[in-house]
Amino acid sequence: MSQLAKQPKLRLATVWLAGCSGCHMSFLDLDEWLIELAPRIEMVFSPIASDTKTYPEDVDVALVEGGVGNSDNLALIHQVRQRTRLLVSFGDCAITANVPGLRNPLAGPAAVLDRSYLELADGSAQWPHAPGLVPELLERVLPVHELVPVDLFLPGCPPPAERIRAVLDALLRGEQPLMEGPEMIRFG
Amino acid sequence: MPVPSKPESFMALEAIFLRHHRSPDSLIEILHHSQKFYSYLSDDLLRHVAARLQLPLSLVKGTASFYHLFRFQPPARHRCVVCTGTACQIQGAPALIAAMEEGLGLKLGARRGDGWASLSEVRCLGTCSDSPLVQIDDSIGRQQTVAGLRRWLQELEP
Amino acid sequence: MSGLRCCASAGCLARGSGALMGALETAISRGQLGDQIQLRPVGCLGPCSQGPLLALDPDGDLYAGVDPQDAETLVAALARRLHQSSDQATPLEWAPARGERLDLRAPFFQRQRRIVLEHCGLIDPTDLEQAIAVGAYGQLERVLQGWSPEQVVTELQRSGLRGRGGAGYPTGLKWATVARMPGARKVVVCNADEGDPGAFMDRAVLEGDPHRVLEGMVIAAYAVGADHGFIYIRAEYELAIERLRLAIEQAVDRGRLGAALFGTGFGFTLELRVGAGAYVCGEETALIASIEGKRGTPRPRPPYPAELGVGGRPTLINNVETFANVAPILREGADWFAAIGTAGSSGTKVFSLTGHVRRGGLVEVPMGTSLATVVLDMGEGSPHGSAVKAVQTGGPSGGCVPADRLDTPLDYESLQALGTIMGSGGMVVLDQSTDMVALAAYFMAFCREESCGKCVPCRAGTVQLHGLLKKILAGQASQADLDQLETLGAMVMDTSLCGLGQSAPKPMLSTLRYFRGDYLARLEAP
Amino acid sequence: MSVRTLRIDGRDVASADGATVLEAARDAGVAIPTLCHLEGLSPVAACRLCLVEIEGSGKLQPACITPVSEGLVVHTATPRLREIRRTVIELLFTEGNHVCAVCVANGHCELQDRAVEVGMDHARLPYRFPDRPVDLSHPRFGLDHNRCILCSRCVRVCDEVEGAHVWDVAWRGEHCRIIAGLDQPWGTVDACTDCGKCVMVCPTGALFHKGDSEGEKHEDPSRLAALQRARHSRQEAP
Repeated sequence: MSQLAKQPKLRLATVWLAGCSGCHMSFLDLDEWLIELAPRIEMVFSPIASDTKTYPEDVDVALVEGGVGNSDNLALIHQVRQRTRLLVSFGDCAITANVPGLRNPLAGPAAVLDRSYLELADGSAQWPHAPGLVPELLERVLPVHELVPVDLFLPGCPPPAERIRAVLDALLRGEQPLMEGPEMIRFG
Repeated sequence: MPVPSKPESFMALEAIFLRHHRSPDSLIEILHHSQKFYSYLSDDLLRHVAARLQLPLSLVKGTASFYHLFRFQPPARHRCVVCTGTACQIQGAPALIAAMEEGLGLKLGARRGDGWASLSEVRCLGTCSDSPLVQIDDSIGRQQTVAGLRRWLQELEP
Repeated sequence: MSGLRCCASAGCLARGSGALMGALETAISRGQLGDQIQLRPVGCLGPCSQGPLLALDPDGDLYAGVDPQDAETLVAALARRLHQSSDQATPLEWAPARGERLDLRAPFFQRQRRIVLEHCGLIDPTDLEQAIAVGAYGQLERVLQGWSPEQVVTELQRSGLRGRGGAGYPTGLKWATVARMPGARKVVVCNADEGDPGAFMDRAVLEGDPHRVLEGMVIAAYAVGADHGFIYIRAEYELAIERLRLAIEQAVDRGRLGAALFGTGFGFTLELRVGAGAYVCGEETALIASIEGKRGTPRPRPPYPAELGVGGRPTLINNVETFANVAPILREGADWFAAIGTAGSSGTKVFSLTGHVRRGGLVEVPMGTSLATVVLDMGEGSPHGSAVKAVQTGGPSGGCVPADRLDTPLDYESLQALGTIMGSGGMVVLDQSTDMVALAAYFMAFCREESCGKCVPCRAGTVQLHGLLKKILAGQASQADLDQLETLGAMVMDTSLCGLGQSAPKPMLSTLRYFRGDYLARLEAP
Repeated sequence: MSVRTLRIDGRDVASADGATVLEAARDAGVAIPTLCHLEGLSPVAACRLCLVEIEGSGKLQPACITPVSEGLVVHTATPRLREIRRTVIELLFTEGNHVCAVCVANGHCELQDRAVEVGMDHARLPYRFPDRPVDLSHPRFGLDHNRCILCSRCVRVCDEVEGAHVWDVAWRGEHCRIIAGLDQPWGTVDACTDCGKCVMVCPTGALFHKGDSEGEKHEDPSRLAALQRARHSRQEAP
């Protein structure tokens, strides 16, 4: 085995910002390879594989799904950046704002909130308002790299499981994944 | 559905069409006259011009909309313009724009819904020695101060 | 006999020269002095920042800022002198209550050499007879009656005249190229779409001496074998348009335009085309499209207008000032012209001197005159005790010359070496109060707005560049943003389809070159 | 027809006089990316993707309109050109709202393909998120301005091939927009023959068949050239 085997396990995190969780589902589509992966990593933070609520220190690799759409996302992404060696923008929402970003041309969150909570409400139409509990929407949903430096971009909506595997494989070998060609960088 | 053009209502243009032999290359000249006679380029007017010059509608609108000076809605009663030529820009145009926006309650490039006033910029009136310049309707304000502009705007007829 | 010449160009009219002329006229007719005092509206007299300007003949004095209320006393003083003495050289005993008599020994006047503007300010631009009296159409007549077209082209080539619209392409070479093209139906176009903000040289020439430009065009048509022409002028120049229309009518009536000129077989017709607010139409191929009644979008060159121009015909396009140089070159000879200015840039150049300068206006100086001479001596530097920080030339396609480089001579190559261009002649003086980053953002906003939208780098690139500049202005940019600004700027220059996009980043890159500190000071702390 | 010999990326290429550098390169198997270009339509050289370096020329030249000439030495894929192409694609992606995941053309989009070719794994420039409309007034087709890259193929095919000139480009600069008729709903334009050629030549999902869902637009713009050839040969036949 490679150097990594001698070293402590790779401390991996997956982060879910403004996205549909489809990228995480695609991660789960790795099926039996996940079993191969398990002994080689330590999953230190993840909405699907960890109960930890606080993003830990000293993370090797973070797969960040989703754009930055609300105040919680914003706080978390800065924390992730500070505490992570290799930050991967994981999927189109993290890289382009993608579907969550469809609200961006509407100039502010009011139009979205009106539509969702007032116009389409079945009853008791009102904006959600619970400071400290319900995070405030930002003016725009932004790609991660417009806010913090990103080390690797893993496009796709969602990125196919094979693409995710190719990236993780390379990272586990201590190599820089080769991000080129339709198999690796096609959006959508 | 397209409204049939009403040639009788655009008779003033006939002499202009004739002078230019209804040639397609006279389109911009024709549009100038159209706007002069009828104050703006309505869809009916553009349809009429297209028919008389035998040009596609999209070409006529595409051409007209390329040029800043053509209007597609009636001009506002008070047309407020700030010159943003270089000489004006470095000698106070930004402050004049701010004063205009505040005094008129309009953003640059906007026209009030009721047609009372519009606010726009022009890239150099060519009399830079008097910068900064503003123009309200047919009057030019030379070496315009913000205070003077505020007074001027207050005096505009409602 | 006394003469009063009152500037009737747009600048002085805006400063009340119309009222002044009215008051003078009233005073003259009340005194029944109409046959002794000749009052003429004339073109630009120079120091526009002091208008309205009034010149007195035969004294040659120039008065600035004269109030209409002074008309009575002026006319009375003239009448007194006319009665008292037959010697009109006696100094006039009069001083305006407001305004002043300008000292013509000042560098502003002394350092000028007026060739293009030689008759501007002397003649009534609405009176063809006055133009003819000072020689208008004389060179056309001489050429038509004794010169071959080749001789005219050769003379122009020998003169070393270069295009005054900005790029400085050799005029004679351009004429020779069009002359060589096959076909009898060629076109001559005068580009009067003076779009650079802060530039008004062409406006002044057209308002002050329109026949000079027409004569240049007809001579060019004869030289290249054209039978039809267009003057494309920006719509904002209402007075110039009015004067040109009148001048064309007069020239047709007097047989200076039309068929069989001066009894020869050569004829030339001319149409005026008024733009509709599009800076990009100053670009030759866009200008052609606009003359043809289309969207003013440029197309790739080649083919050049000389091969494929208006209506598919070989077309010669020159700027107003270029055409205005033609008659004097033929009158005085190519050698005379080539001896003025520098070896590579012959003749004179008209500049509109504006911005933070004490004495602004229209100046014509020999090529090679230093910027310092124009800005510091003639313009007398910046007012209010401030010092000159830089001089902007070439408008949105040009750049800045910093104060420590003002010894640079005004010629095409020297300015290019500094990262700017001669341009059409706009010269905006910037004092220490000027924020160079804001100025760069201003020019980028201009290009963003004036981009025709056809090619991607200019349409979308100027928007991104403007966004980056705004980010820097807001103090939110990092060193990475500054790097991106420079990389993207270079890309837009390299890849845009026409001159607008290819030069749009120039003002910004120029300020980065000389005032990088202004940018760095605004970056976020890393 | 005489033949011209030129060098493209170090290979000697023979090409018919009058051909463009783009044609010569493609015949020789050298791929130069394009977007606004389409065989069968007049070239406009607007997207700038096909810019190439020509030795002895200080300026980059668009391959789609540069004619071949004897001894021409062309470089089509230098690092400088690669960087330019990626930036052009990034400018296009950030200028509109290109959401591949929900686009009818996903998987069959020339813009998406070019993005892969130029190696765009993310846009280094900020997205602008413009507010652009969608026109669904035509009974059979739709126009989503969010996905339009202003290549003007639709304008040209409608004018040059169909002869209807329903489309044109209006306004200017960043405000440029494809318009139908007098900037009216497409479905209300009498001149439209419903032929669908504009949909066929559109390189993205901007023009589409109504009812097509994500990834269901499978047009083949190169059919236009075949159509042109077929018409041409019929006209020439006795």
